[in-house]
Amino acid sequence: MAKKLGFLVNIERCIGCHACEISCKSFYQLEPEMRRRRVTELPEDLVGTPVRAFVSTACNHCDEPACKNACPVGAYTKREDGIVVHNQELCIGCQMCGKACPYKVPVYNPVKRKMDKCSMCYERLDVGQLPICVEKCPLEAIQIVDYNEVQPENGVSIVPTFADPSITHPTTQFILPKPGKQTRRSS
Amino acid sequence: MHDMPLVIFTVLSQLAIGGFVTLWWIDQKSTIQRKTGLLISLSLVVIGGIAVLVSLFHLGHPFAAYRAILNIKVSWLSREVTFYGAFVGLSMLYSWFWIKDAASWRGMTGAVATILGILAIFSSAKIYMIPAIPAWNSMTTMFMFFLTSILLGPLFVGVFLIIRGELSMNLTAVVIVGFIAATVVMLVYFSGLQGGLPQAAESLRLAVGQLIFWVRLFTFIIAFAILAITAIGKQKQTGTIYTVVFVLILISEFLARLQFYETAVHL
Amino acid sequence: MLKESITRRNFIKGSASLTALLGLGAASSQAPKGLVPKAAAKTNGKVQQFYNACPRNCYDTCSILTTVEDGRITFITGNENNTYTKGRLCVKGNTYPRVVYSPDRIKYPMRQKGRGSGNWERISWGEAYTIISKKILEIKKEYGSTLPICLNKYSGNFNILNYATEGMMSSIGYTTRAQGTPCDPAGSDAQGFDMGVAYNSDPEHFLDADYIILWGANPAWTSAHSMYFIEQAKERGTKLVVIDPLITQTASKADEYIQIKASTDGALALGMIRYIFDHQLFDKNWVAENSIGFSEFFAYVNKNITVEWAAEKTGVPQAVIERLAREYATAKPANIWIGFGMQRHVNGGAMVRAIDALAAITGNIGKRGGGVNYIGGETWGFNYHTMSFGAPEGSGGEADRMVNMNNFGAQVLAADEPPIKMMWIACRNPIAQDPEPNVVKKAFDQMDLVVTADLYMTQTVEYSDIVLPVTTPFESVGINVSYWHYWMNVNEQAIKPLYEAKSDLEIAMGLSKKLNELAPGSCTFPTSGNPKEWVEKELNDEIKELFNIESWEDLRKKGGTAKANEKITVAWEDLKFRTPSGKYEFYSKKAVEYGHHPLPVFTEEYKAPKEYPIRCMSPHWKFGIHSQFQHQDWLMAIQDHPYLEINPELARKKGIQNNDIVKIINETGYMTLPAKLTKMVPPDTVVMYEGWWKGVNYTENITVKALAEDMGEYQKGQRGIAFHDNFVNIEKA
Amino acid sequence: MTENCNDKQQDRFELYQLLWHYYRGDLLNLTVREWATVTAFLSSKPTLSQNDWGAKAINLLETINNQSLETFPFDFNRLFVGPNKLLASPYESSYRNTEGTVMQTETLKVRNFYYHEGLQVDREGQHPDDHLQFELEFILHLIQLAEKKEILRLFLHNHLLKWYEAHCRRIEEHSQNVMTLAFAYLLRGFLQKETMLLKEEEAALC
Repeated sequence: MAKKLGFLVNIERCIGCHACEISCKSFYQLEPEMRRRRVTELPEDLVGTPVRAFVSTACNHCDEPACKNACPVGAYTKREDGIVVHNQELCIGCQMCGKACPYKVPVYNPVKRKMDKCSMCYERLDVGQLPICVEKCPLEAIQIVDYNEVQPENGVSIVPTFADPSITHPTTQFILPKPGKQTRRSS
Repeated sequence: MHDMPLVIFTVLSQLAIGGFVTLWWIDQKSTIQRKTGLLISLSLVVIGGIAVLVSLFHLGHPFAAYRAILNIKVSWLSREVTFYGAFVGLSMLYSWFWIKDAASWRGMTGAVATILGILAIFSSAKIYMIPAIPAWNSMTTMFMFFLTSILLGPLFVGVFLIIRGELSMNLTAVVIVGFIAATVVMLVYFSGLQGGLPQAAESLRLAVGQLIFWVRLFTFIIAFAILAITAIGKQKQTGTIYTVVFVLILISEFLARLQFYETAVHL
Repeated sequence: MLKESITRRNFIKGSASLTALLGLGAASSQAPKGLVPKAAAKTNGKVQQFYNACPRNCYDTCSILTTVEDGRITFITGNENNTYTKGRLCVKGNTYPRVVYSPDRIKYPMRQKGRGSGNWERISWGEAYTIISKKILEIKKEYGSTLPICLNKYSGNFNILNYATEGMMSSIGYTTRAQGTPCDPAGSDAQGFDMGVAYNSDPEHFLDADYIILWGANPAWTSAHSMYFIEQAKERGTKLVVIDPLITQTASKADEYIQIKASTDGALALGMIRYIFDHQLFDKNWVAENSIGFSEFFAYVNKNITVEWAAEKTGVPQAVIERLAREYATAKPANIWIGFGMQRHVNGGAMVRAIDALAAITGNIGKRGGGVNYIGGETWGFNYHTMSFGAPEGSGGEADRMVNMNNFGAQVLAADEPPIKMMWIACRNPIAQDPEPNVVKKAFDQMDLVVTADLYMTQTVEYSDIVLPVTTPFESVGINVSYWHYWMNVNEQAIKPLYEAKSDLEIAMGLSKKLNELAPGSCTFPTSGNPKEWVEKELNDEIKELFNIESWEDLRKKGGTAKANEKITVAWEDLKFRTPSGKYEFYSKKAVEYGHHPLPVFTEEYKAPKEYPIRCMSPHWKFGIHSQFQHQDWLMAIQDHPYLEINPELARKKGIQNNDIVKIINETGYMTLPAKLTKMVPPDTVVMYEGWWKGVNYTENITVKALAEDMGEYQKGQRGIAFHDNFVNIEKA
Repeated sequence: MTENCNDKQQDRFELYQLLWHYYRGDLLNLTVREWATVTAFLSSKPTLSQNDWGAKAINLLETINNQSLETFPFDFNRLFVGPNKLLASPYESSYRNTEGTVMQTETLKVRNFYYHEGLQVDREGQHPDDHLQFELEFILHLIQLAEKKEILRLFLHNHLLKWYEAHCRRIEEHSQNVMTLAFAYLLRGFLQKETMLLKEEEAALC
């Protein structure tokens, strides 16, 4: 049976440090505005008590990628293992994939005048290495999971601010934070 | 404003297709002088061609645009490019048959080009009917694209024919029906946005907040009023009236399309 | 050389050659030589890897693996041989390629015509050395000593070889020094009185803790690699408690968060102690065997402290204090980490002593996984060879004169007989980072010459006469250890220094050479030397044994990083305290010597003045260390301006909405910045994160007064600054 | 080659040479009298005097006085040297990648050109190879060798002519001194001519 690789993002562990984002940028030498992975602040009242919570997202390597269907040149392919790869050679920079993706994943690189997105570091995976963001997260909050093999406990497909997963069936799953006990001063 | 090429492309291509179908239809039903027909069809080819050229500016790599037909199996954009490309090609051929004054050939190529044009608009609308952008994701997009064609095409052809005194059909009626339909679609569209996903409501909020929204409504209403009043009053419609209405509605549609792109809020 | 051949050909061919016309020779330019014939072996495509050490003032002090292609850094990541950082860097470390290759770097030695005018002219290193040397000699002649020369250097680069700057100063005679630390002084004194010195356990031992209290510490932002061990422990069932006035990123991860009124942490600790005494939960054997003064302390607590009082004082309900005390006292081992921020108050030292006492009475000190962890220096046993040359013969004065780094401006202005006339600033940005920046500027105004060595155009450089371009870690050699973890990291030279940048060591040698040229014998600092030889001289037998290495070169070959012997990684495991009594001292005569109460008693907090009722805290920021990193483009792309965190309740009272521009004001100064409404801060407090932002002409210190902490003289020579006792008012601007 | 053609070639050479001296910082300490010589020299070049930008540059240079000379080095440093954030970076990579970071791929491409000609920047790795000064020196090297015409054309086309306009724009935006402004106009005017020349050459090749 083919693989279904996806990210498992542990929000419970994520400290919103952006190291995933910046290490990816550094590894791929991306321009400052370009981010293949993006850390976003979540609402303060996410778990009931006020907390600082962040979620790190990249391409969701969807089961039904909207980018792939929107692309007029067929630059997108979904590999056997589920990774959605964008072939920049073919890209003509029409930006339709960026419009079609519910997660705004493909972004325009103004220098190359082509779209750019996370490839789950498939070149690294193919030689037995982990994606940069997975390897470089100081908290080990990002993992790669074969969802055909493993169904992580507590894994959910949606977090606030994240688009309806029924559109493209993203493979990314999240582990939501558990609320801690808080004793706050009353004013 | 980086979607400006798309605004221009969609409006002009829909104008060209609408005009073409009108010309072809009138040509089938009655007679148009060769010179007039040629003039109209050539001007439509020019507009259609400009639309293609402008659309290239939206690409990071315009010279690689030819590759855009590669993914025709799944991509509506590929289909749009293919159908529209074929339409422009056939409309040139169609003009050639005006030069040759080959009426039956004109009829046949025109029929094929009409189908291709309709398919092109259909594909064009389908590109934008995507869940990622709630304001776009409804049948109203489809209606709006076709209505642009119905409003602008007949008026464009009408202006030529009326000036040359060859207007043999009641195009005003077609356009008025178009206006009524457009009004209904607009209302459905706004209420759809209002009652839709938060991003759709946000699109409406953004649109209404811009001055051009009101300019668009104003030009639309004025154009509609001029045409309706002159039609009801049985007053003879002149080239000037047609031209004014056409220009107003072109501005109106252009602004509407601009807002369509600029106020699109992503999920 | 090709350039010359071009020029020669020009002369031949060009009849009206401009070069000839204007008599422009190679000598008239400071430009680099230009193009030369290519070395035969040169090709592109060569890939190398080097070990580097992040030398910034940070708990984590990472070991770095640098990839260099064609002499250019292409990727920087953590060194996997290090089990603390585990091959990962924090967000700031990941931006190092930008730090090195930013076009904003200072490239050449330059002189400013008119301090603060922005009119800079380029000078050569030779000219820079000459100007500085002449000034030094002139001062020495006029005042009979070098005391009018003041050094202000601190934590911008903790590479051991960077102490060459201090060495250079010692080598010209006795000078004035900015002494102390803005960082940890009160807490370090407190631990010094209690245990002899501040000494923390290996942070990797968080894994062995049964209970962790992070007391005013925010490792999620300031020590991401420690946070990993804490999260691992949590996952294994360790309870994580965070006590903080703010809901920090770390507090957001806690099993239990307790919001305390700022500057009352001592009351909470004493309240817990009272409960523990009342319920016989303390370790009688431990205190009997390992401490002195316990009975006095016991009596003090029973007489003066109640849990009700603590609840009243701290704003933490009595039931919570009692539960916390019981949980802490019964967990074995229980670990406390005291953050530096917690002691930046006028009663900071006393608070740390109270928390130490809590750990001591429960017998948690000296246990693996336990302890009261604050800071440590066990691995810093270098030779500091660069500082060993001594004053030259015949230099005036008897010893260096100290001014408090934390009240630098005022003390420089007050210095007399002789006054301070010249300043050398390295590894620091005092105008941005010191309290009362306007006073610091006044002190600068009094100088004849201000020399600053830096990487970027900071506010301090803007206000200097001469700027010297310095190297990044990747362009020089060095060695680093941490004040928190137990690793030693090699720093190799990975690339050539860009432009004309030099390391502090090279600058010291260069200046010494010039001084000796102008006045032989005027500087004892060596005038030449290979940096690798210099770094080898830092290692002595003890440190080599501690890290089980033979040399710097050996450490490099062994993977660039080494951990100290296990035997020192559990603080006070041998229970031999370095106090005068050799025991844990609840009753400290040393404290009395320094004018404090002998016992860990409660000291009142600083009270807000009526006109300025709102506390403005300035904790560390996740995209910067003091004034470093935040200004880099990659980080600016994430957050490009500072903001003020305000509780929605306070904002409502003041009519402030999200993103409104807010004016913060007190008697020291004012600034305006956008508001961010958030429940993360209590309604009586606003928060502005520390940092230097590109294009922003103020820092969080504009309103900070040079208000002293209660302690600091014993361990650091000077008291610290109560940065968090900064009271302001706010209004919508 | 005709005499005329030789003259043109000589003019090109001398203008590149002047710009090279300028970016090396050689002209920072000239006197008013020496500047008059330079201005006269420039006015004698038809390439410049007949070009809008060139003429503007010459006009500006004619207004030089002691005051403008005094602030000239400061402005030059603000634009190209530091210690502040450079207002008009003289490095090609600052314009060719969006973050303006030096020593990137663009720098390597320039370096490869030098290598191809058996050259490298002195103390390579310390000064980014794509500083305008080095690029101009490289052009000076190529321009005098007839057999290097194609390399020169490629280098100009792939490098200097790709970024000089952006560079000039930044100078024009930030310049506070007539000298630096004049040289921005000069660079722009002269390189516009060079662009046209290349196009003519290309057309001739076709």
